[in-house]
Amino acid sequence: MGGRDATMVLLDENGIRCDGRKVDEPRRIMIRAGGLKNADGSAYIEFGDNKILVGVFGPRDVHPKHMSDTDTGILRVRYHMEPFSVGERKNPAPSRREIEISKVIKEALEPAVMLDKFPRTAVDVFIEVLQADGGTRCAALTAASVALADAGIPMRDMVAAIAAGKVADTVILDVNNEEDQAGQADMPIGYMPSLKKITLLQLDGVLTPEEYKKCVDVGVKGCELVYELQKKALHDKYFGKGDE
Amino acid sequence: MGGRDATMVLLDENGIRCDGRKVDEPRRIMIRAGGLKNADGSAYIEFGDNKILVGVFGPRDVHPKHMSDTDTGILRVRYHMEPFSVGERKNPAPSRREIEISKVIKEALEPAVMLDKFPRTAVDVFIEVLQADGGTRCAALTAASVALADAGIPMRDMVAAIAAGKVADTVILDVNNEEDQAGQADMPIGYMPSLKKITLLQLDGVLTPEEYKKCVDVGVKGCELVYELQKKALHDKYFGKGDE
Amino acid sequence: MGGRDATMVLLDENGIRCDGRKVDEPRRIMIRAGGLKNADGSAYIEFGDNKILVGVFGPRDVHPKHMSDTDTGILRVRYHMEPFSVGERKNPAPSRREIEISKVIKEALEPAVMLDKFPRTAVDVFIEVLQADGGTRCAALTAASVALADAGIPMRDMVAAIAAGKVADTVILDVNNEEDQAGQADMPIGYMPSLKKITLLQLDGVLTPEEYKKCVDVGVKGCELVYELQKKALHDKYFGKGDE
Amino acid sequence: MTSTSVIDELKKTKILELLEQGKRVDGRALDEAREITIETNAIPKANGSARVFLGDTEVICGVKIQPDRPFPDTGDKGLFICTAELLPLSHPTVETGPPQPPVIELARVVDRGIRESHMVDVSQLVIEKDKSVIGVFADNVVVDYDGNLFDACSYAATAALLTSKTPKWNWTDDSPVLAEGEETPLPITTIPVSVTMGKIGNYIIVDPNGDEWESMDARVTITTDSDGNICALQKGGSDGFTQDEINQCGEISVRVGAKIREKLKEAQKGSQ
Amino acid sequence: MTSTSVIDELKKTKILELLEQGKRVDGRALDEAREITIETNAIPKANGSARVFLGDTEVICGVKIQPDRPFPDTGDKGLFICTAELLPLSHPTVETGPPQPPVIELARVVDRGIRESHMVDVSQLVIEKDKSVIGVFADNVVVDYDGNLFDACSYAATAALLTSKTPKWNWTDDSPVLAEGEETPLPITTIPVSVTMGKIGNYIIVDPNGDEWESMDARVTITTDSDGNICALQKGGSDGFTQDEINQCGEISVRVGAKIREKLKEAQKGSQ
Amino acid sequence: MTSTSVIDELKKTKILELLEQGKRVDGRALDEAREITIETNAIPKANGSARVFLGDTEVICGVKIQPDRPFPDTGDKGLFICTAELLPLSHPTVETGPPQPPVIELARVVDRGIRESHMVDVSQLVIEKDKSVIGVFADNVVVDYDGNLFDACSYAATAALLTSKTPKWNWTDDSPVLAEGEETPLPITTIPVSVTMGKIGNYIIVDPNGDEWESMDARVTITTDSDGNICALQKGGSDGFTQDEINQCGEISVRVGAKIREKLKEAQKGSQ
Repeated sequence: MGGRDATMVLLDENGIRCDGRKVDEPRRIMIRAGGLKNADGSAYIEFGDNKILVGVFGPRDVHPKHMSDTDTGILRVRYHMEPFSVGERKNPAPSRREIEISKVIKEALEPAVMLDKFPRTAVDVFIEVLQADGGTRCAALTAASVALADAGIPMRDMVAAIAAGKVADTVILDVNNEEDQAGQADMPIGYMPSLKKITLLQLDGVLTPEEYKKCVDVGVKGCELVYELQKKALHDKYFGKGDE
Repeated sequence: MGGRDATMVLLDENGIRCDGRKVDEPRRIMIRAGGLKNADGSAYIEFGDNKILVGVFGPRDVHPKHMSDTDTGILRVRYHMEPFSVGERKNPAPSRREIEISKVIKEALEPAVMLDKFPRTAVDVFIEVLQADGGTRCAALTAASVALADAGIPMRDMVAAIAAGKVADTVILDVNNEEDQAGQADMPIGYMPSLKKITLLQLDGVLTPEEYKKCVDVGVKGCELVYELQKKALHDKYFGKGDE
Repeated sequence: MGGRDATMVLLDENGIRCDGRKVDEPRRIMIRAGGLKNADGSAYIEFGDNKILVGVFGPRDVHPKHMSDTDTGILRVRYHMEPFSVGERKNPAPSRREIEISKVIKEALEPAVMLDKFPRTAVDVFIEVLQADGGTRCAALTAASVALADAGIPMRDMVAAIAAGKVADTVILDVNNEEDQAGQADMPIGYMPSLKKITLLQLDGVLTPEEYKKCVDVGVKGCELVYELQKKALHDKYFGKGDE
Repeated sequence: MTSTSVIDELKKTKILELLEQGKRVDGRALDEAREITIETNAIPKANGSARVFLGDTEVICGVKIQPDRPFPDTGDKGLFICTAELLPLSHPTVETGPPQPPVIELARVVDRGIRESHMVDVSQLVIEKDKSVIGVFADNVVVDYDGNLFDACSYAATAALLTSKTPKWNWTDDSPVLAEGEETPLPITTIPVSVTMGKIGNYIIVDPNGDEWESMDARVTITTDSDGNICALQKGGSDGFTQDEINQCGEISVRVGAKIREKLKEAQKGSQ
Repeated sequence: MTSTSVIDELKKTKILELLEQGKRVDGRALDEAREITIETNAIPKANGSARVFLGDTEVICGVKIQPDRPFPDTGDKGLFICTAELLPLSHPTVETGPPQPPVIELARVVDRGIRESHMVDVSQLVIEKDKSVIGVFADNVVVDYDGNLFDACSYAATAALLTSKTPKWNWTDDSPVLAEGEETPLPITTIPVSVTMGKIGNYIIVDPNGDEWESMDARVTITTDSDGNICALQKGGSDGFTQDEINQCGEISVRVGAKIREKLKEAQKGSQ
Repeated sequence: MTSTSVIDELKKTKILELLEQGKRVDGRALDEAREITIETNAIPKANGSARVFLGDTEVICGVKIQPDRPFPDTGDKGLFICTAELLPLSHPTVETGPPQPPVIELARVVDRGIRESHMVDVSQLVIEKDKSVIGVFADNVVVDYDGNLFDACSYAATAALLTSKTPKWNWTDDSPVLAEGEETPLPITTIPVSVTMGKIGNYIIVDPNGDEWESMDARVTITTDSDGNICALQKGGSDGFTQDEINQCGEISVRVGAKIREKLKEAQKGSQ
């Protein structure tokens, strides 16, 4: 987040943000369930200018054997950015940031997946960020939930995700790249709307205790919007778009 | 191959090359079978200014076990350059180039080795480039064949290798370092003369379709010359030089 | 040791060294047995400005199994410096120097430990240099012996260690950092006083054959001093300071 | 430290039973941190340092301050980097080798809590714009493990930074030259305090110890600054929180953090 | 993707039986490539990009163009680097971790085919001789695997390069400064086309699909340029070719390559 | 090369029995090194090189001399770096991959023996103070293993350095420019000789061969210079030495080293 110097107008006098959105308006979100031929399940998401592909394999055997668990299945998640996905070409080796986000997304998905239904085996979730534009972890988590469902993995709920944040002393929904760089706070939230549980939560940037509560609230409501798009994507694949 | 700017005369008006050779003349080639005390088989080659040592171990057990194959033996090849073998000191870590050449040489040797005669085991070929001068992979492959034979590994044929190429719009045999750097094309060829099969082939540089065929032809004929030297090296070791 | 240019007076006309010590006087040494809660045995040493912590685990199972030995226990030693322990921040990756010192200390401890008493298992010695000031390997070896004893590992003797050296053409005891940088020779010695065996010995710097013998002698005598402090540290822990 | 066994299960059952009676295994209140002991200047040759005990968890932080090259796009700012490492002597299960994901997360969360509070004013750490800046490295090493490394490392780093002395460098002949004897404190703007809360069943507990850490369903680490604002948060663990719980955790972090901030101030004063 | 099983053996037998009747498993002629679909500008924020389907094999290539330091001995030339990576979602057998030899070979062969054709005129990519040049990075990622990655990656990289926009940098105050809004196409001299042929028994087939790839005895990848010349070749696999077969492969690569070059030109036009 | 088996035990018993009769397995006296053969200029394109046989142990050393950047705090000195690598063809037990601790120790001990003798006067290897110096890299590769690599590598490096030719570079336009044809020998001040002694039972033997190496209880490597002074020492192995033994080893190293130094001088003369 480094320098938060506001060299651009992040919010104008009419409450319009730098990309023309209102404070509580998410970016354009397009989710597609399926698409990959070799993966057991997959999803593709465009979340603003983010473009992310997720493939799921499993449940399948674990090698080496001693990494498996006789009582429960295990979930493995890799979040990975393509060299061309960001402004300056990214070094192909996994960064510490990618390793941390992989772990955070894994722990956000675990409450949703019925791991005890497939002991001794693993489910692998491979997340590929093709183009990044702020909020990749939320977009990735959203698509990963759809890909898991597409793979037929038994689930308690799906995790929907979006970031709340603060620019120009105002709480906003769905922080884009410019707002993340020049804004005051970014709070990615992952939420299971049916089970009403927050499974991913992070915050960078300064919030008063009141703003903090408001951000959580705005984020949870945003997740409910995203959830509808997740369900629609699965519906479109399995029951066709004609049903609409 | 980078810059092919001809700052030197690669071919003069009498058809003589920068190192005094005729277009179809190989460099001085000296092959010695054996020499190493601990290896099961070995060979040393001087091919122009290339100096390459090859040691072979096996057939021997494979660790870890699951890397072995119950139906067939496996061949493992490592091509490695010493830090002092090239103009500027080489970093000791294996380069991507060395990894690729190891694979190319391995696949060039496999058709010659009767792998099915030693299932579950491996034969290791270790190639050490002590001094490099253009054409190391051909010299290495040539020596590796002799070292495998010296180790008593059952073989269908030996692979002989040499490069064809193009300088000053003329097809030549056995590209040296200057010709590789400043010339127009380099085509390393590995060939089994008895079985009449090309097992290594690469090309860098531009050839017309006619030149392409001519290069292959010149290269194959060159391999036949190299083959005689391979056989002589083995003969010298096992039946003595006195027989000549 | 690099540049040995004497920009400071290492030994004045009264035989006093740059830190006020006499030629045969060690730095202040404080050893504490125990201290860590999770380790099976531990010790802390301050040796001049060196501050070193040692933790011991074991005997315990070896993973992977094939690294264990059915006839004997194995000793594993890691010597590691904290990033903040030296003048310029140290890169956290283990350096070649640390790997060598780990091996040297391991081989210095092995004659003291009754490895045959715990076949199939391993004892791990973890050495952490919190602050370095010349002579870390001697201080580390001294503390490691105490930590092994504190862990109840059966031992033949303890290894005490200190460096002899040469500054201003004079043999000295316990080389500090300035003397190591600007002096003429540094000879770390590890010694088992009861068994009268030298188990660690290194030398950097030029000594005449006579000086060489004198250094060994001065070092061995220094180890006997250190040995008393090791025994006192264990006594203080197990029988209390009140016994003094 | 993540394996589950029969004993772990029994431990968790016991911990839950006690929580249902409003009690914790070590007798603390649910929102009570363990005793914190801060010893500054533990590594005198470093520019700053602290040894922190949080119950039986022990961490040493050393701060090194030295000239460095700025990042290409922020030539008007110094560097601040905070790391964390689990030494193998801290617990029998720690392995040597490259850091595993939990340790990478630990280091990044501790770094981010301090960084996002803007504790160190990096704009004052410039020797020559675009060419040379001052780098501040706060390296934590865990010496004994008994749970909640997030807070222990954060307190150690904060205490070490609060008591660090910055040398001065002049820009001479295109390189930074040390000005002997001109040391000043680091430019500090606020004191961040990290408070980690575990969720076991439906109970939220502050500063889980080792046994509680193994039994947690989820956790959240919240950092607050001297103004009582919230500046960083990280949720972890394999379960979720309700919105109410997250709001409650925010309140706890402000309240408990304020008390701990006083301890850090005392440590700072004690070292002067 | 190299293990042999009973099913693999049966598959190979079936493929050979069909070839003896002049047929392929998917109905293609022996010298017929699969359908090629090229979608350019798939990654709008990159300087150039393409998504290529070669049958069921899918590859995305993104091109990044940015200032870089020249190699010491070629200060009058820009950089061109082409890479390839198998994403783990492309096939159940792909493992994460450092690239294995087959992937290193893939990347180097794709790079060399384009480099040796002199497609990108790197002598025009100099900002300030010996000090600063333009680097062109074409990174391929394999998204779905069904054989013949050599050609799929080569087409993706070529299409991405053909449609790339190069920013302009001026040399100001000893560093490259971006001149906003002055984008031009890359300096392109030719369109290289890679054609990979497999040998199964005594049959040579163009563009082997996944099943054919597992059944191949040997393979050869030949790249031709817009003049119909041959500029790069790589033989692979555990068998050899006769001299006649190698000559025949050269002819096929020129003929088939010419058709595929038209597709690449269409893709280039389509993006303008 | 460190595993113990029944055969190893029998071997050790046999070696000890012989030593009790004052004999060694290969008939040498206890303080006698194996035959040393030194072939200089083995790698003509390197700046210096040597192939050394110490009995059946064979090592090749190549020296590369090239401009480099000095270390920040020693801008008035060139670089000297000596390495050692066990090639996998040197013995069936050698594995490829990153160097293991014994090989790291080997390289560091060989480097230190030469470095501490001040054999190469690095103060004469400066092109432009603080900016550019000459780096001397002596890389040893072990080609055949039969014990005592310390001495074999040390002799190979020393012989290669004694016969190296140093090019001249001028400092022009802020970079080092090669002055063609102006080669001189390296600035050599002394000839270090490493002598490694093994301890088996209570016997000290010089230059242990492979079988003796496996049977040793401990070892010590001592380097002496042309003045007969001792300049480096490294003890190794899982047993200790008495003070008397260490004194005795010092004497042996001076005496045996002097003889071997003559061989190195001959090799130097032979190459001129």
